Amino acid sequence: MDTTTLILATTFAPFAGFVIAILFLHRSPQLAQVVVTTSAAVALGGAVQLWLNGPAEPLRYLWFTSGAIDLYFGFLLDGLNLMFGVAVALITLCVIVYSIGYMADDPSKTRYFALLAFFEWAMLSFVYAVDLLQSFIFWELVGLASFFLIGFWYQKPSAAEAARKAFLMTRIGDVGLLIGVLLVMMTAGHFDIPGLLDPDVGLVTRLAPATLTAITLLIFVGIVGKSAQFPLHTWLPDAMEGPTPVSALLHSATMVAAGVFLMARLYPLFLAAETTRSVILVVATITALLAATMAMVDRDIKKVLAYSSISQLGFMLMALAAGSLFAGVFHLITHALFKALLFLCSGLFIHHFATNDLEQIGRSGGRGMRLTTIGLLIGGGALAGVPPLSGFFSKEEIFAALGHGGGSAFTIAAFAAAFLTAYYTFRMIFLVTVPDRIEPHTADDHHEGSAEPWTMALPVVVLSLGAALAGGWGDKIAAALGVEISHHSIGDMLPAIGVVAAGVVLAWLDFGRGDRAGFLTRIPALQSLFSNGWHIDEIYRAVFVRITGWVATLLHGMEVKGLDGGFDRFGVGILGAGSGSRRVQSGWVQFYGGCAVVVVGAIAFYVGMGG
Amino acid sequence: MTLEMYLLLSAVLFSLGLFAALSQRNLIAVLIGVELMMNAASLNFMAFNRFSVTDPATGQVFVLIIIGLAAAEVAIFLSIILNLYRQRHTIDAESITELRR
Amino acid sequence: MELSLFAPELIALLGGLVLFAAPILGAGSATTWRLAVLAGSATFAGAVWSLPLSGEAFSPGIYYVDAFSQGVKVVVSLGYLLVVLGAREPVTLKAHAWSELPLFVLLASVGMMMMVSATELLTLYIAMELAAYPVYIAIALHRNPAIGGESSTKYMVQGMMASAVSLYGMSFLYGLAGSTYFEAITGQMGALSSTPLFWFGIILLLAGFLFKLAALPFHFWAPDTYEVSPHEVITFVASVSKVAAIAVLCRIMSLVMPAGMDACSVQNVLMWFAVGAMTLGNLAALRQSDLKRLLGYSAVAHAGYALIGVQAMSANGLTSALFYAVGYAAMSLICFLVVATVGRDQDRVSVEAMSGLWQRSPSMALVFLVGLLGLIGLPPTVGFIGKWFLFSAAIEQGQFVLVLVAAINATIALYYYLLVLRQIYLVDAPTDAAPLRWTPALALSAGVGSIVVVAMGVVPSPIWDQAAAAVATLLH
Amino acid sequence: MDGLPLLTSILLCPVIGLGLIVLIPGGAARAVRWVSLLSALAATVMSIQLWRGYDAVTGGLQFVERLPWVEAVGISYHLGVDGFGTILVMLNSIVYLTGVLTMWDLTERVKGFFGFMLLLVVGVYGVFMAQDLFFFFFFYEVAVVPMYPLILIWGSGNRDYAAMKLMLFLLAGSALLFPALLAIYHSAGLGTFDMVLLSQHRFDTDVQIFLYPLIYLGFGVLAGMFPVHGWSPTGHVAAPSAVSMLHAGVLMKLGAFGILSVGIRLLPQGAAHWAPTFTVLAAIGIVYGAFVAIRQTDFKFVIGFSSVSHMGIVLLGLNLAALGQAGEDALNGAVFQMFAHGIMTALFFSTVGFIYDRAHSKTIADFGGLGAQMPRAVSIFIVAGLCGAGLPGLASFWAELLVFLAALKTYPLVGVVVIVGLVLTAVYILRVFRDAFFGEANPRWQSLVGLDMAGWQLLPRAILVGVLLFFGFFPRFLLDVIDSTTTSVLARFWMQ
Repeated sequence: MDTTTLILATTFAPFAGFVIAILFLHRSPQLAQVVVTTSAAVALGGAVQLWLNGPAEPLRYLWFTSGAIDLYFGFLLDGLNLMFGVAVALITLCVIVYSIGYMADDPSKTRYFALLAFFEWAMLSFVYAVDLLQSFIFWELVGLASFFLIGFWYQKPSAAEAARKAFLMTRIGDVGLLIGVLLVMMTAGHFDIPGLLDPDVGLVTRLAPATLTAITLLIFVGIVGKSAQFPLHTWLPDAMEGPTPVSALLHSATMVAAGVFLMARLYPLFLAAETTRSVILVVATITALLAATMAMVDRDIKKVLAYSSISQLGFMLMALAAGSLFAGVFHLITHALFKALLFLCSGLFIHHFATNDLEQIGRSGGRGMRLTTIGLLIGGGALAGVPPLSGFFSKEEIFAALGHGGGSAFTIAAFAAAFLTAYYTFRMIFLVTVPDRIEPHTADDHHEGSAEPWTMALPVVVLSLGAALAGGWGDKIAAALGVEISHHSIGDMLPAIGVVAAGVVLAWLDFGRGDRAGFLTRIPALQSLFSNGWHIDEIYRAVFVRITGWVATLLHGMEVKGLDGGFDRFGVGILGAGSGSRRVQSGWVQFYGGCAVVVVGAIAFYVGMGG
Repeated sequence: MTLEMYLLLSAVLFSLGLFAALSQRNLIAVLIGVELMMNAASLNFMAFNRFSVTDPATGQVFVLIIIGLAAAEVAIFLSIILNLYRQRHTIDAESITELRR
Repeated sequence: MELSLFAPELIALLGGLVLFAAPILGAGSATTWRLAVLAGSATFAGAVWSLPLSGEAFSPGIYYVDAFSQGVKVVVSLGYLLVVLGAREPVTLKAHAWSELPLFVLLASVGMMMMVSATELLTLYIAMELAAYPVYIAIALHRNPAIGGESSTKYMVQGMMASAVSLYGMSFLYGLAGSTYFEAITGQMGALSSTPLFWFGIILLLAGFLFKLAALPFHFWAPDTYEVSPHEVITFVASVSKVAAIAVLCRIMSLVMPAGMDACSVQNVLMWFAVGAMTLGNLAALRQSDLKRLLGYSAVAHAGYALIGVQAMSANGLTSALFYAVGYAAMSLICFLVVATVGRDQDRVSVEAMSGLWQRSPSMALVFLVGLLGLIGLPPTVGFIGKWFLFSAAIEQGQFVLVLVAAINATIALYYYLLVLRQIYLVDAPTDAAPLRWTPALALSAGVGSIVVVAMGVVPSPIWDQAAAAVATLLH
Repeated sequence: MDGLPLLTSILLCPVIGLGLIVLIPGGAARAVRWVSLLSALAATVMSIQLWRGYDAVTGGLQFVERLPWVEAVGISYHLGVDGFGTILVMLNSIVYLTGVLTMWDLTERVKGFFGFMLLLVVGVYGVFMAQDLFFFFFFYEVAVVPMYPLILIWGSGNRDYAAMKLMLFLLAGSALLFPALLAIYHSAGLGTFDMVLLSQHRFDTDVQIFLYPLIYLGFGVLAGMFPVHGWSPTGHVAAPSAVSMLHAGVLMKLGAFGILSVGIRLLPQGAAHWAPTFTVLAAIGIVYGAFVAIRQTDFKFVIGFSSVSHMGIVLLGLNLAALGQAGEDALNGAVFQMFAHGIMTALFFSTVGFIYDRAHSKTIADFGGLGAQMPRAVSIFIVAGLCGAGLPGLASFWAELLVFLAALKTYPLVGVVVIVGLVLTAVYILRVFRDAFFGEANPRWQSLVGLDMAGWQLLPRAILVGVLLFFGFFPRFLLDVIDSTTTSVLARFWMQ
């Protein structure tokens, strides 16, 4: 098959799946599952085949022309896109298969699978986009899918609220991104990504540094929203209201990584904008640390994972900001695999035990679910950075990158964050696997049959393999990105190993034995600060939400009392003038005649006098 | 007497008639006032006819017709007042103000 | 003397004789009515027949017969016919006067026809009074003399004053020009226009016609008289006599237009009268609950609109004024026909009486709707295009602000017209309300009127061209 | 149909429909509906033919018909469409057709309703086609008038107030237009109202500067321009669904179209002179409308104020076009937005009307979890809402994009402000979603479970959704037609 057919099949198979499912298969959810799974499999096949075929010339189709704008719809097929495309397609297929088990009892399965297919279409189209505006469009559609999937159980008020919050906060970022994209159009006159990145005629050579800084900063605003970076990160923990497979797919592995991907996609621009990169570095570092602290104290397994996603995305951006494309993308890929794995595992727990609480899962006998526990260990190990799992290698690259281009303060911060990561990850693992006591799982449980049906087990196995082995793919990724990498000696790796070990040991001391209380319980101020998410949400509610509310109330009052009331009063005034003028009509005939004759006479006299 | 004097006289007559028509409460008096106004016009016609117009007949004919029409007018007006008086028992202009506003 | 030139008036006068004789000879009101319709038709036919004629009916300079005068006569005679068609049973009239009504209205029509042909002061004066007296009497024939008497008294007092003022003005024109012939006055315009006293006379002369038009400052009679008058008489006053008044105003304007800039003071005066009439009429109508009185105020406002065309002192201006007057007559006519039918046995017709008219008679509601749309000035009626022409003429003279004021006025007016429409279409009819039926004659009359209102709005050019030709003859 | 020119034929569809409806006895509601539907179908088919027949490569005025009307004063029956007219005629046909279908279940005074509705449609078609100032204004008024009875008789709630307010505002706007249009005629001194001829005339600069604001304000009232938008939300709320559809869908476009084809086309310099002022007003309107919408408690008020906000985008685009730096994008965007917003609000009101018919409430707080009870109606509303929020894939995205781009190019600050306004749009739309459709199902509406949209009731909404999606994904089909005219309109600015 030629490239065109392949890419069209890859992106539009999910779209077809979506359309068929949403329009025709409402009554037959089983069929919808089959259709969507098939379409995802086709997409994966296409993506892999494209990856195997290697980079190809971009494809472009004219979408429309307006004034100076020529907008193309098309596909950019270089190493980065092809690689990430495979990752997206793979994880999506895993999640869809997993969902067959996970959502088996849901009455709205068709809608669920249709939305997953919609998401995959949008995400793949975003990944392969050749045109910056096209990227933006699918970036938005991905967000739309996220909105609907977070709010999938829309009858839960918390889910509805979480969906709204996610949409709004990412929208704030999108505004920045949109302005950035339009600025690109204004300065470059086109949206073509290869053209924008071209070293000879691209933006870097054409723009003044200040403009470039402005553009990259605005794009970064979009990334902050999408990738849940400080200060727009608070939507992501709430987004865990969605079904767990959705969290695995959208809110850890792929969609939230879109921001990082976008930065990697436009990397030459960011590389040239020093100021932007320092801003990003600061923000990402804050995010990595901040989110890690929150993950330390939360009891909800999904929230812990969500905070860790935020933190890890911060890691990736740190790497990119420090100047290493490879480190960022490497971590992007490994993170996608192990975080999806972790979520799927947590989903199995949640599905079986019907609770999100870490301690509850442990006490109910979480470790009894063998496969899941192994998956949790592999994923958690990778997240914590335990060698030789994938996360270790990608994080090592990040430390190296920061050492190169970040400055010592950031390196130290990164190590601190890595330490915290290890700590909270193993807190989670220990709470689940070595609980303080086991309360036998009562039989009144809602589930019959296997705790780990094959549809849910298979994806866990696949992703476990990936999470375990991806550490060795560094060379391939580097090759795909076309960058040189240097291999690190064991000596270089020692600090990282040390930090992880320290984290694991501390976690064992706190949670592997005794009363399972973290050291933070002894510092109540911090404990409460962390568990309240540094009060950031409250601050938003107190400031932005309230200000918007005030302004809205003020303007509403102005509309009702001022404008509308003003016009009404004006009308009433005229009516009053009407009543007044009727008084002239006194009914007294001599007054009538007098007025008339005197007026005419006076005027005639005035005119007659030559006036 | 010059033309100006006649014109002045007629103006005075007109004003008096107008004043009567506006100030007298009795509708008959109002009618008389209006007749005075018309007479002022007649006086003008005659004066102009006498002093400044070559054709001697027009003004006089006009005045004669005015007199005739004024008589008709009086007849009509009186009958209307009579009609009113029968019902209202008043011909006081200031009290006939049921139709107003 | 060419008698054929006098044909429409003559036919009408003969008809008048017949109508005068018929009741005496024992004809009932039904017979008289038929005769009146016959007379109206004959007059109308005569007027149409005489349309292409031109010449002077009597001794030179007194009585012009031309496109202008004959055109207006066609309208007046048609108006008379339509009014009489709707006056089969004028219940608000004293019963004994049923058979006299057509006579009075016919005589007034003759007066109006003569008014537009008159080109000499005395003729004009006589015609004016001929048009006035029968109406004075007809109004006084109201079946309820307590209020009918008041209404007619007020009308007549002001009418007399206005005609006296006009007469006084005429005396000066005569004196200054040395002649009562318009021709002579126009001929000496060069000298006259620099004489202030001449303008004094002209403005006084206007009074009588401003009275007929119910324009400021002689508008006071309109609400009072409209409110309580026999429906049929006021239908006539509200429609036909406006056309005649506007036509005479046009004639007078054509008289002074050669003076050019010197005529500006007259123009100014009329402009202010127009503004005053529109504003006062519309404002006062806003809070009116008596429908006929409301239409009276609305008539004042429309007099103001029509004056815009007159005061523009241009061919287009006079044409648009004539055009609008004809259109206004038609819309006013159909409104009053409906009002008269709905309030058939009521002395006063309140807005409330129109409640649920669409239930009682959808077609009557539709006719009224057409009439109101015309009065509001909305397409596809003549009210819209008529205003367009009027305003266009004023803009042509650079009177932007005047047009703005007029247009804003039209918006204010919208309020009270819409309230009437609301009453018709939204409020339910009282349960005991009898359904309304068209008599064939009434239907014919309202139908013709509605068609005129819409047709002039959609296909204005025939009437416009006719009016333009008329004004062209007026201005030579 | 051969022999009859296309534009007149389109115009005649509702006219003939109206004539037949007047003749049908009042009781025969079925016949009235079918006549309306058939006339709408015929008009739609012909409009599509028009759209396909319009040669976007040549551009300019096509399908021209010209008959002298009142020759003495230079009025002629002159119809013709440029690219803008073509798509707006299409828009009107779509809204007309879906409007008739939406009101299919009406039982109260059916004859009158469809009669007035068709009259309104005649007026709207006429405005989009007229190339003569007189007929432009004539049809403009024809379109406005039926709103009064339609709201008054078939409306709900505060309809007396709403209908009167609407009429007074709109005719006050006309009061400004009346002298201004006539002044255009007279100051050109060509003795013709023909807009094509007038557009070739170069008006004196002072005249343009004097007249343009009157034109802008006069038409702006109908376009829901801040601060004279008050009639529009009130009117929406009180009006029956199809009337709201026509009102927001096409009637408000008449205002913008008037500014465009009278203001900008005839008085380009005046437009350019005033554009900075009006740009700011339009931007305020966008943000203001969105803010006020946040605080509304009634579905229709939310949509009403969203219309103020969205029409602000149209007005912004028109003004930016007059400024020239990014004229083509701005004008393309503005006209695109007219179309997109028309379809979108039609969808909104059609759906809200449906919910109202079933639940007899349009207070947001009354609902909650309606998604479970009326999934189809709610889904369709959500599509419209997302379109309002400017989501890509739906038509208005392109419009907003183009206008925003132009705004950024011309006045960066204004651009940023209006783009930030997008967040506010999301705030109020999402609030409706959350409060009314999501959350726990309100047992009060359990009775509605079986009453969701079904069968043919889906038809009008499906058409509208389809149109939104089609042009959301294939904006070319509109933009090419629009763009063909944009260039020539903008050439007016260069010419002088």
